[in-house]
Amino acid sequence: MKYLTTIGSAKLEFEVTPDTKPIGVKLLEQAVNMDCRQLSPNSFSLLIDGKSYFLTITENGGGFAVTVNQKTVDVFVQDETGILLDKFGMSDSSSDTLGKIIVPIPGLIAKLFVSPGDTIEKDQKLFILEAMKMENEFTSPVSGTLSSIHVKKGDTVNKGTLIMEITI
Amino acid sequence: MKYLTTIGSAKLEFEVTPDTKPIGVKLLEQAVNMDCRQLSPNSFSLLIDGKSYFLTITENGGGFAVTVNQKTVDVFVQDETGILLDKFGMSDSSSDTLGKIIVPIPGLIAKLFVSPGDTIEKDQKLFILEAMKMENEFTSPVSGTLSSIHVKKGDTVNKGTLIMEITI
Amino acid sequence: MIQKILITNRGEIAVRIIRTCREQGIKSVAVFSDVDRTAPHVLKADEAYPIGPAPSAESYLNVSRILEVMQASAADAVHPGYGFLSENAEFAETVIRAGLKWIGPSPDAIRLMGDKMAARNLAASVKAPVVPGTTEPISDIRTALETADEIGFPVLVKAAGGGGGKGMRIVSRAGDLEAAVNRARSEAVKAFSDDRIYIEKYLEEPHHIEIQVFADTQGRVISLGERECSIQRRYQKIIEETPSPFIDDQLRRKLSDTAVEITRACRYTGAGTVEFLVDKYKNYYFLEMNTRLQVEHPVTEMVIGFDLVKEQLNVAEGKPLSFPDKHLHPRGHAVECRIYAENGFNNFAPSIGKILELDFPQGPGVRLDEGVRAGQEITPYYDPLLGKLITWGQDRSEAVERMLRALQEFHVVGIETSIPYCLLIIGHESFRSGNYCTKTLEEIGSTLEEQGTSLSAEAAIAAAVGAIRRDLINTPAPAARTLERPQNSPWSMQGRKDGLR
Amino acid sequence: MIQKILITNRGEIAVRIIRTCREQGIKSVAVFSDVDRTAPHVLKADEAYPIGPAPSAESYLNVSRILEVMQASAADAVHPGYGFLSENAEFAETVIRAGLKWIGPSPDAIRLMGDKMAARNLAASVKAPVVPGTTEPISDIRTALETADEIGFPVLVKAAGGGGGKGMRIVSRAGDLEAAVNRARSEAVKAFSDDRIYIEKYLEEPHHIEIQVFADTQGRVISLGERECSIQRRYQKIIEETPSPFIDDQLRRKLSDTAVEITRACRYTGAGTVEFLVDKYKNYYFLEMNTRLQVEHPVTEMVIGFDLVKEQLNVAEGKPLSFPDKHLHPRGHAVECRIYAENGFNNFAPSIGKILELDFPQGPGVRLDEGVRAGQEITPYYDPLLGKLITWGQDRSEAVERMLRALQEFHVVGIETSIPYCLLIIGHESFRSGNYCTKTLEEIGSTLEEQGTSLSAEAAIAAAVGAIRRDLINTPAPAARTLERPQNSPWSMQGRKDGLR
Repeated sequence: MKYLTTIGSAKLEFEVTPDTKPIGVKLLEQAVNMDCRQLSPNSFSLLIDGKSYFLTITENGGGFAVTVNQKTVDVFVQDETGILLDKFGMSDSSSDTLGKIIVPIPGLIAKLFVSPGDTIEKDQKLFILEAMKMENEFTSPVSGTLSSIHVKKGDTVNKGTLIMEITI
Repeated sequence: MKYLTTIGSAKLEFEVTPDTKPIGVKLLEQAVNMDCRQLSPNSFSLLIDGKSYFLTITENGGGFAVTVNQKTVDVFVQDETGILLDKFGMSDSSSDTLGKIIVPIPGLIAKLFVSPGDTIEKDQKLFILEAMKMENEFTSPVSGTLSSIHVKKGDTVNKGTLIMEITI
Repeated sequence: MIQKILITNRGEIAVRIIRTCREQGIKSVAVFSDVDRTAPHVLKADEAYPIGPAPSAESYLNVSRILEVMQASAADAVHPGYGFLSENAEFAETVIRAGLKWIGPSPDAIRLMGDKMAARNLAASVKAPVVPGTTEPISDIRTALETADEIGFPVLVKAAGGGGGKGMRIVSRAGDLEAAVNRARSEAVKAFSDDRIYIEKYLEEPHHIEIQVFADTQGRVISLGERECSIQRRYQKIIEETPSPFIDDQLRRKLSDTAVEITRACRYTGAGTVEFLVDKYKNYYFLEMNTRLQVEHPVTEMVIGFDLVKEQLNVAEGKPLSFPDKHLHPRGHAVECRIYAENGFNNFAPSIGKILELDFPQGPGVRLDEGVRAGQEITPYYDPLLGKLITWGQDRSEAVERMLRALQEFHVVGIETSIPYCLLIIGHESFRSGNYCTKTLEEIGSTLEEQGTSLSAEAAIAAAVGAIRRDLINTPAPAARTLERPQNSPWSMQGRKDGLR
Repeated sequence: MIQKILITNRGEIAVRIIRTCREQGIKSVAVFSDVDRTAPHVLKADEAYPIGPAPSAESYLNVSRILEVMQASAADAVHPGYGFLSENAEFAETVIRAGLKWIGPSPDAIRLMGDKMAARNLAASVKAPVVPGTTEPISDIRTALETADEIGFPVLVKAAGGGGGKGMRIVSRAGDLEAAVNRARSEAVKAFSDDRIYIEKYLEEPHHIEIQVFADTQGRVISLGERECSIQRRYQKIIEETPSPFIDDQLRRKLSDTAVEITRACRYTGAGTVEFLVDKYKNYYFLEMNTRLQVEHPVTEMVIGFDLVKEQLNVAEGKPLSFPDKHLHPRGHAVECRIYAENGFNNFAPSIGKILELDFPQGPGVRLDEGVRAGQEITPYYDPLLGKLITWGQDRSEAVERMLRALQEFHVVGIETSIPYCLLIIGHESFRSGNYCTKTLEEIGSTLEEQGTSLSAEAAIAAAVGAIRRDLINTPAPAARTLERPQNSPWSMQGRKDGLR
């Protein structure tokens, strides 16, 4: 079975034989001598042609956050079916979720820099969240128009609260 | 509910109210201020009247092996029903299992000191098991008569193998 | 003799103090807020008592509840650690009045040196150089502007009661001064209920260098050498080392002598730290004195071989310090990385959540002072310091290479930490060469951010193969998988975006 | 310059060597048997290759497979650790012939000192005292009896190729000599295919003291001081320390000088250990030389501050040793406890199984050289050493109290370890006072065994309450419990019996 993996802008295609042990892997028509063992729910040991890698892999939305050499990257995996669906334009678009600004930690909305209707540039300051005695500045991940704000200054918000929405 | 605990020859009776939080415990009519939290499958933190204990508790046959201050003791717990059953002589006797000699590690039977029919004293040498390059001497946990031997010298045995049986 | 110490703190410093107590045969008493019931300091102490809800104001700063624990536990001494009540003169007085030993300097010394203005005046009285600036709090914006013009821009706006970057602003132009003063003031009021603000000269390529001092009740005052603390993010230290690669023996002696004089002048006892700024021309200026054990005290311990908490106990018991009479003979080099729950590549955003897996570095020359355990929930209520990794080496190069090795051995799943960030700083040429100042981190920030997610081709293949393998675990029957794939949740997309940039 | 080292070992020593490699920027290559695929040395090395089934003879001693890995990995040096192939002169020759650097002494030195008789003769040639006894292997039992009578009972029966208690017997009466010689011979044949046996005087209150030596290719030979290794169970060391509380400066100098002379006489290079027996009258006798890095080398590293593996690499590269020219200035005191998978209260029976939970000690003055991780299966195939805990202190008392503190911090679930046993030894008056010899452990054994399961009333209540709480988890509806209680399995009863006695 073919697998397409995406790390940032890099794409790697593998031919995987999952029912052999160790799992057979081919990259660019070259067989890779691969031995992967799960050590704990989130840790794996991987030997590729003798090289030893200790990997931490957690699920991260549609993909996996993989830590190798203390660097974490997001890896998206598509199998044959997924690749086909993509070709026919049938995969789910996620652009509508990119503009949803959600806080990853609880805290206090200390300052709001923008108002509904504002044109927002990528990396523009949006608001300040006070948490752990520090002021945390949140910037926009996208460019677009601010369609709504769901909090006001002084609000205490929980982790995961939707703060504002930007239409791309 | 009453609980009787046995550690070696010591017996402690507790009055426990399991549905309150922290669980109410009374020892010798004295209420104990007790707060017990599970930290991991086998680890617990216990605060008794302010004193902090870190406990490791694993199941050990009918009871629990509890490690506190790096000392491990076996604790047997009987609740009210168990105490009653004991009073009426209805609890299961385990004397028949005491005479079954089982090896806790795999190894090689290097030497047998006894033969079927022998009268066995408690702590008498029974056999030597070679494992991890060391000779491990096994002694009898009980006094009695050796009823059977299930191995011979030179046998390689697995963990848990029944080596011999002693009738008490 | 002290029999039982109440530790009014949490996290790694509480664990650190418990360890010395245990080695000294002294009972330790921990206090804990509701969310800290199963935190390491509670598990490791001999006794532990609840002191209230999660917010510090209702627990670790809740003096009346702590007084109750003092009585209930029959402790005969109090160690405040750092932060929380450690530099609160009133609390120290309360402890002493209750008949317990206070493990720290006298309330008078705490009060005197806790006031930046008073400390500056005291330093000036022993002819210690201070950074040019206001000696009185700013009353109005016009005087502020005049002073700033006099000492020259850029200037630093600072809160009198401040520290750790709180209530601090750099101002480059006169036009920005008023806003900066107002913001610093509002932060200062919030953080330490003290609205006094002053202005000082901002220095060129400044180094943050501090001297560890110790004084006993016999009148002996000693310098234990310097710590280089110039690697800072958000005005907070993240990497420290000793000796400083920047200063020479002559400057070292001058800083030590000045620190000892200041310590003597304020009739100090116990452990203290005198902080200096040193500019690129090796001019040095007294900054402030921290009247407590410092977070980064372990680097000093590693090279001098003495347990500073043990010495604090000696002083509290009225015993002389056990340092040798003449020279201290520090040995080798020590580096410390603070392990914070934060993402160094995302504006140091704090990271909270449950620690699912946790393995610490081990082996030769490695010390870890930890305040967390596997299974613990990291909450947003307290300082995000998870622990400190300290490495020692025969020389600076050995200590630095060992730090790289040790950081690589960490394994933390469930929260983000400063480990990847520290690795890149330590590995960066500026740090390796020892040629850095307090501005370095800002300058190399974007380079580090780029390196943060760039993998070698080999490592990328490993990551990809690992992800495929992990994917196979999720979906043993690959064909069924795509249909079952869950909708991307908005929050996980947020994580995704962070990871990719 | 060495670029890549193949480590022909496993467990803590392989991890130890990998750590120095990483700090030196050298790639490390691990080898593993089938059961060791996920062992720490495989996870931590840069590369790892399978070398065969679990039994050592088919994997870690499988020279032809190891030669293949040498080629496949393109390693340019081999570090054998201790045990396995470390003192195998033929293997060392093979490595050198293959064009790789051998990190160890020359094959000739290994061969010479590996033969107890030859080593004894060499020692005698430099006038080092040796224990009175046979200098030729025993040919017949009559000569053996004559020799024994001559030197006086008790005598020690030893195997020429032996070590670590294997093939060793104390004989108190002439009548037991023949049986002892036969048994030692059969063990020796099995363990090292060498049936040569000799007899020597058994000493009064003997101390096992060894000198760490180091020699470079420039001809420099240096003593790095002694290690006191008298705490032994089953003739195997379990606790070591330096300096020895037993010897004085004069004896220390004599032992060092003798060790250096022996090292020079056998044209040694690299790290070696010269072992002595010292009796209660401070008479000392050369015992043997170990031609490799010793398990307990970390206590020396802790007080001298040098990385001995790094120095081994220096010597292998033909560089001079980096120890200072004159004095070494050792600092403080270091103690090591070997953490074995064994039950100290049950005849040191090895313990195998899966490590379910694992937390290591941390904090000031603590070093852990570990060879296991949580989740790992401990198999019966190899030495049961899980790791080594080393503590350092300003003086012996600090190091000892720190060891007690650190041992208490261990948390291991799933297997039995020597931790409880070490705690009791270290806490025992004989050890605390420093007044112990190789017989002490035997003498205090029963006392320790009694202490092993005796709890204070308070701790017993805690254990009981914990067990009740655990019981409630098993049976949320208490009434139903008794009926569901499983039959006691015979094996769990066995465990129960062990725990209670």
